[in-house]
Amino acid sequence: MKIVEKNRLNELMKAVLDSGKVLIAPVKEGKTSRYEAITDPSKADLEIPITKMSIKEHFLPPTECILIYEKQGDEIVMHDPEPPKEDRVIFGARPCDAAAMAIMDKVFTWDYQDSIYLARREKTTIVSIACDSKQPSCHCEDVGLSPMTREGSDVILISLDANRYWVEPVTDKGKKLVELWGNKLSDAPGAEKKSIPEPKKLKPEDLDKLFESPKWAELTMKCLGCGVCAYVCPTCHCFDIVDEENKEGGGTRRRNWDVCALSVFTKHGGGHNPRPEQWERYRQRLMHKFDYYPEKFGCIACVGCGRCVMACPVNMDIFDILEKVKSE
Amino acid sequence: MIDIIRQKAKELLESKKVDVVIGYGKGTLPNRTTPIFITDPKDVDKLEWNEYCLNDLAVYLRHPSLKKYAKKAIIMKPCDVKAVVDLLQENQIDRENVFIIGVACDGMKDFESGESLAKCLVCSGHNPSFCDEKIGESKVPDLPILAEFADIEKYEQMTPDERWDFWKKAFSHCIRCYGCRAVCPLCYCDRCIVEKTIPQWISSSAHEQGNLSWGIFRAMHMAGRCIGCGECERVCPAGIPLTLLYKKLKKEVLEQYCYEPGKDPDAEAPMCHFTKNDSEDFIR
Amino acid sequence: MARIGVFICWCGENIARTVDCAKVRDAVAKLPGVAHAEDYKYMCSDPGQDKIRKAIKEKNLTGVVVAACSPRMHEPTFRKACEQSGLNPFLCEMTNLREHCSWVHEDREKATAKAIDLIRMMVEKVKRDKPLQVIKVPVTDRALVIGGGIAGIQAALDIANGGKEVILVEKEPSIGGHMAQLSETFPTLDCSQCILTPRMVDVAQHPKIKLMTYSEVEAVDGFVGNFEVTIRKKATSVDWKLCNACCTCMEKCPQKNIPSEFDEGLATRHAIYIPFPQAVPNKAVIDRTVCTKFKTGKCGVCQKVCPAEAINYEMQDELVKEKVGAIVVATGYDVMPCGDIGEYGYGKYKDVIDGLQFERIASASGPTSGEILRPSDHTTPKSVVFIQCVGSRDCAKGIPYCSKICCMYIAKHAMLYKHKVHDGQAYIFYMDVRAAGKGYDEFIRRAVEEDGALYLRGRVSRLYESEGKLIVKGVDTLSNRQVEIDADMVVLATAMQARPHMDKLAQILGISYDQFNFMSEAHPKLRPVETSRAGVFLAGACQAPKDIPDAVAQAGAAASKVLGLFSADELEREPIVATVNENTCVACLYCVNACAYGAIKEKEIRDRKGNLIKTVAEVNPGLCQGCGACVATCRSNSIDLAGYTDEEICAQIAAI
Amino acid sequence: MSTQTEAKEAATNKGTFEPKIIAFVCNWCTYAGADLAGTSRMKYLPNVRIIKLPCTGRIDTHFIIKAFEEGADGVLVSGCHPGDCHYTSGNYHARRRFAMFRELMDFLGLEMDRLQFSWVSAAEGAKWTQVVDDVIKKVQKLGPNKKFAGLKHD
Repeated sequence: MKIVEKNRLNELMKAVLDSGKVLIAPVKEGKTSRYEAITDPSKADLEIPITKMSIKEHFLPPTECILIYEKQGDEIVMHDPEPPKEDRVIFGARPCDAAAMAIMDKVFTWDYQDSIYLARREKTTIVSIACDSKQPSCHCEDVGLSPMTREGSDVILISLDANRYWVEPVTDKGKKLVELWGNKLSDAPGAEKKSIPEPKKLKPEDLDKLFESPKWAELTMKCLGCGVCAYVCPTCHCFDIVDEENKEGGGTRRRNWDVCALSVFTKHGGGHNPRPEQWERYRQRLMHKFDYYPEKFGCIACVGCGRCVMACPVNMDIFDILEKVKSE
Repeated sequence: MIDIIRQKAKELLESKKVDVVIGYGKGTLPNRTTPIFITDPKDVDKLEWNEYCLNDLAVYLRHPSLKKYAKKAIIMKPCDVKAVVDLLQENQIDRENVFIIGVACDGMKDFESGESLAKCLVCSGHNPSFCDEKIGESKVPDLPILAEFADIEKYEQMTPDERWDFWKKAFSHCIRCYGCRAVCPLCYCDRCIVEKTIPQWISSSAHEQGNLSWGIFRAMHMAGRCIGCGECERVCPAGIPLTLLYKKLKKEVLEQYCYEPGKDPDAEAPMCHFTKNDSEDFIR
Repeated sequence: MARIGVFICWCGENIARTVDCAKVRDAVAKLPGVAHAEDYKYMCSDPGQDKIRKAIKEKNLTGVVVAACSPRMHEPTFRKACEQSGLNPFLCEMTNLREHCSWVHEDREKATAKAIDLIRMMVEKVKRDKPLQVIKVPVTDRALVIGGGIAGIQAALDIANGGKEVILVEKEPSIGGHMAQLSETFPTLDCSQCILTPRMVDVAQHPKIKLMTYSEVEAVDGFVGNFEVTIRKKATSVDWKLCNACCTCMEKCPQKNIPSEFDEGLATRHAIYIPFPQAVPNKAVIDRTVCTKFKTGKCGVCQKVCPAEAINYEMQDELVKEKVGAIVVATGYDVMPCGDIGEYGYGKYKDVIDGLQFERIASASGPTSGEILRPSDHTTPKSVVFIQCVGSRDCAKGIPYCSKICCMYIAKHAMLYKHKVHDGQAYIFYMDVRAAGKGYDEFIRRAVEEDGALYLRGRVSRLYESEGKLIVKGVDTLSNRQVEIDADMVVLATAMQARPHMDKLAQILGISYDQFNFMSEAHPKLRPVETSRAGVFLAGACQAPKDIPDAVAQAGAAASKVLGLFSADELEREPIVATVNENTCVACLYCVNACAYGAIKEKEIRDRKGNLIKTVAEVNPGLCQGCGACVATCRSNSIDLAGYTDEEICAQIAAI
Repeated sequence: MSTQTEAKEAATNKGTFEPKIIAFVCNWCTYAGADLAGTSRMKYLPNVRIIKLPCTGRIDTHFIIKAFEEGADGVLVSGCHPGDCHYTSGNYHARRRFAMFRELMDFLGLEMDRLQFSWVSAAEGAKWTQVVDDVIKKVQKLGPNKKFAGLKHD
């Protein structure tokens, strides 16, 4: 079994850079923190308990071109954008973030194979570091995951003691990376593999009955509908499609993040809105995560990272609200 | 202090003076408070008051989900009251339908870091002036309004290119969640210009051009109005220093038109009034 | 799908010389949405317009761009042409290739490129232009004339004789203005009052004229054809229905030493007074600022003695509202107070007087009954010095402009003086003699040749008193000699200036005014009677210094404009007005403050049961002048301006 | 766009850069002033493209942002002198808006030489030509509007 000294993580990152791969790691910047491509390992901040922004943006960016069209004479010619070329390593993701990608994969592959998304997944190796402390906003255990969930990770680093990580490749991509690291990792036969509590399998419950609950309106009255919860959420994947025309009459078709909790999300061209009230929109988001998604894909669309709880300007706590709705 | 607040809330609800009391309650995280709406006198004990009452509750005065309550009492820090003054000035609420419970404030703290909010360190009014009920008294000395502007000087000293790079980078992370808009007590348009498509003023995509355009548009709409509650910056997941922009314009409006927002509901709003001798040294 | 026609005019050589019109035509023909493009030597000519009319029909064009001269020149022409073949005129726009391109650039290549750009931008606008319908507004065929001097009187009479009602407002107790003060008038030397007073009486008796003296305009609301004016009728303290001008009150009034405005302070009047014997209306008023009754509460003599019992101390100012369709401003002028110009000793020496005071002295109705006597000792002055341009054409101490009438009236004064004091000598210091006008120069010559007025070209440097004489030191620049004259009396031809507070009135009327507070005409050459506000016209010296014939002529012109306006039952206005999107308006009412015309009001939208749904801003298209200030002020972007919509302008920008 | 800018840059290096200036002018004063420049056959540089509006009061500052986004290298905004506004106060309202907008753009780091405001009356044809030439020359010195063109948007 492989282990690495905690003070040698920068070398692992450097190795990634040296191999010509793009290195993405948690970075702190002013009041926020996010996973960002860096060229200097020392920029990485692996101590951040959980970044404000999730790793989602590296697979489903806030805005991306999905189609290019140009005017040639009277003809309109269309072609796909360049697929992502470079290999990437996300180093120091939290297991919950990695697990989120596993959940996202389902929606981008169940009928239409989203080539752009898949290409990015394909070319990215996720190295997660298991959490050994718990934030007040953390809920991974409540959604059937654990601080050491391997779900979605290619390699996972688990703290053995004060100065060593246990390095466990989870996938073939992971194995390749571990090989790349070679002698930067050491064998430590003596070290006892930490026993990893198996996450309790949580079987999705049927929440359909909650749909008509009168509590929604009352519980969500303070929701301002800003949608920040969904933007920071690693599993929220709603998007809007817009065309941006250029002078020459051509342009790009873009995929932009969108949020079911926003009032314009379901607004029709004619002005009618099937979800006129904010509580209906909030209900949609919650039910989508804990009822509709499980129904369709067999897993809850929440990894309990708690970002939404932290980010919400008015402290809407999705777990709290779920409890309160259920408790009738 | 909290007892007086609860007592007052009880009074107002029992006497049917108001239909709801908008205040702060206990949140779900350590130190976190959350907006609550009390309609039953029995519930007034749910009201809290501590140094973590961050929200500017004025945003709820015009909030659709509270429309059903005609008469509202609202618990406010002295700085929050300015937002109510602006709303009155802009014809958005009726004075007689709002009962302002102004609570003296020694400054608020961020619930994550426990550090004092930047705006509180330069606060020019710790005690409420414009309100129906004053509660408590703060002994913390008020700073002159100019103290607010100390931190923009650094940027004014930069070269234009440095400033451009700074803002370009800052806005490049914007994800266009419009959280800034949602939490702003003064962003009350039913249809924001960013959602207008004919013409499409601002690209809805989160790319540098659209993001900066949005930033400029919003800043212009805040000119002479922003009361500096800082909610926009607090909510911004991208950590864009929005208040810097709005503060810069606040400073200019103060210097050029001697106007400070949020003081007097009958004052002439600077961006729809003028004087014949307004400065125009920049015009040829 | 848009089908735009582009018509490029050579304007003979004017455009074609610097812009390659054929190249422009071929380039714009390729633009998306352009269905027709052609160039021609003279687009504005009849065959040129035919090309447009034909193309619209044959190619069923949805919009037209005429790339020619400035829209100021021919926009109406081309819009009419489009209308004739059934295209809404507001779907026709002009690109200014002459004033803004060919005439100001030399590089043919660059000018051509610019021309193509400009047309491309306009094509994109026209694509988005909406057909607009001219706005028809009803007309109240009733006019308001402000000011009862000769200009106001003339305008009122002309309009009334044209068969339309007139309200004539005068702030003094009587109409007549300055002309009533004059002795004779140049160049004919006929008696001013003899020609004026009959007109004053006509006004008083005209069935179509409602005379409101001792009144002032306080507010003007509404718009062309539909003004509502608020007029303050100042309390006269005398019931004019009863007063029969017996003048008993004045004989008895203890306050008898008030300097008379009519006699320019050379005589006195009482606290209760009739300005002058021929006043119209011939009624008494109490000057409350000096009346003992009003100052101390005691007295009340006039009330006791008035046989008609007309005196009423309780009388209050009265605000009356009147609806009118047009307004003529004829508020006249004042003479500049010449006390400011020290070297002439006005105010210091009794016998230094100004032009208007000399008019009173020379007037048969004046304090000396027309006999020339100097104020100090009522002796006949044997030598009189007249000084021209006192304040006029004097950037240092006065005003830069020429007061226009002084040369003439000083010559007149010299003649009148000579006619009445045969052995007297008149000296006239002048800078230039400006006597442009019918019979004017002959008049000056007469003053010099027949009446021996001595003209000295130069300025007066100093004036002082010595042994009862006024010593006038000056220079004769023609003979290059210092001159010194022992004068018995000195007359200053003081500058003509706007009446005080004319800026206030202009603001009430919503018209522009110049730095001297004279009212500004809409166009110095082509619209000299109109103002920047439709339906408001100018007459007389309120616009600039004028003599009587000019004032009367302009009054007639203003009257004809008013009658023209009234000749139709409805007015047509360009439909460039703002509209509010009530769905998105949040009624912050910033727009209300931005609107200079009070055209925007708050409006409540209620359901059938009468419950309030929301309040919004609403634009009154009748009042809206189409400036668009509200549009740019609206944060929610809920207001737009027809003809200049955000969409249209953004399209132009995007087409650069 | 990007290719456009490259072309522009190449041009600047060769010193043949022809900037594009958009001028937002009011109908009553500056547009007429520009007409006068024409009728008086005055000459000025051809890089300016006029967009006519009824009044400076109509000018939404975001027109200016649009202009920069669409590739304008400079923007000129011109209207009636204070007191001369055909609509009595449009330019006064505009003046405040422009003042704040300019402060904002300066604070964001745009070169202020790219943004000129002026009062040009119907009688000031000569002033119009000077203002236009000056703006164009200043912008020529600055080169293409790299800052706005450099903002990613595809």
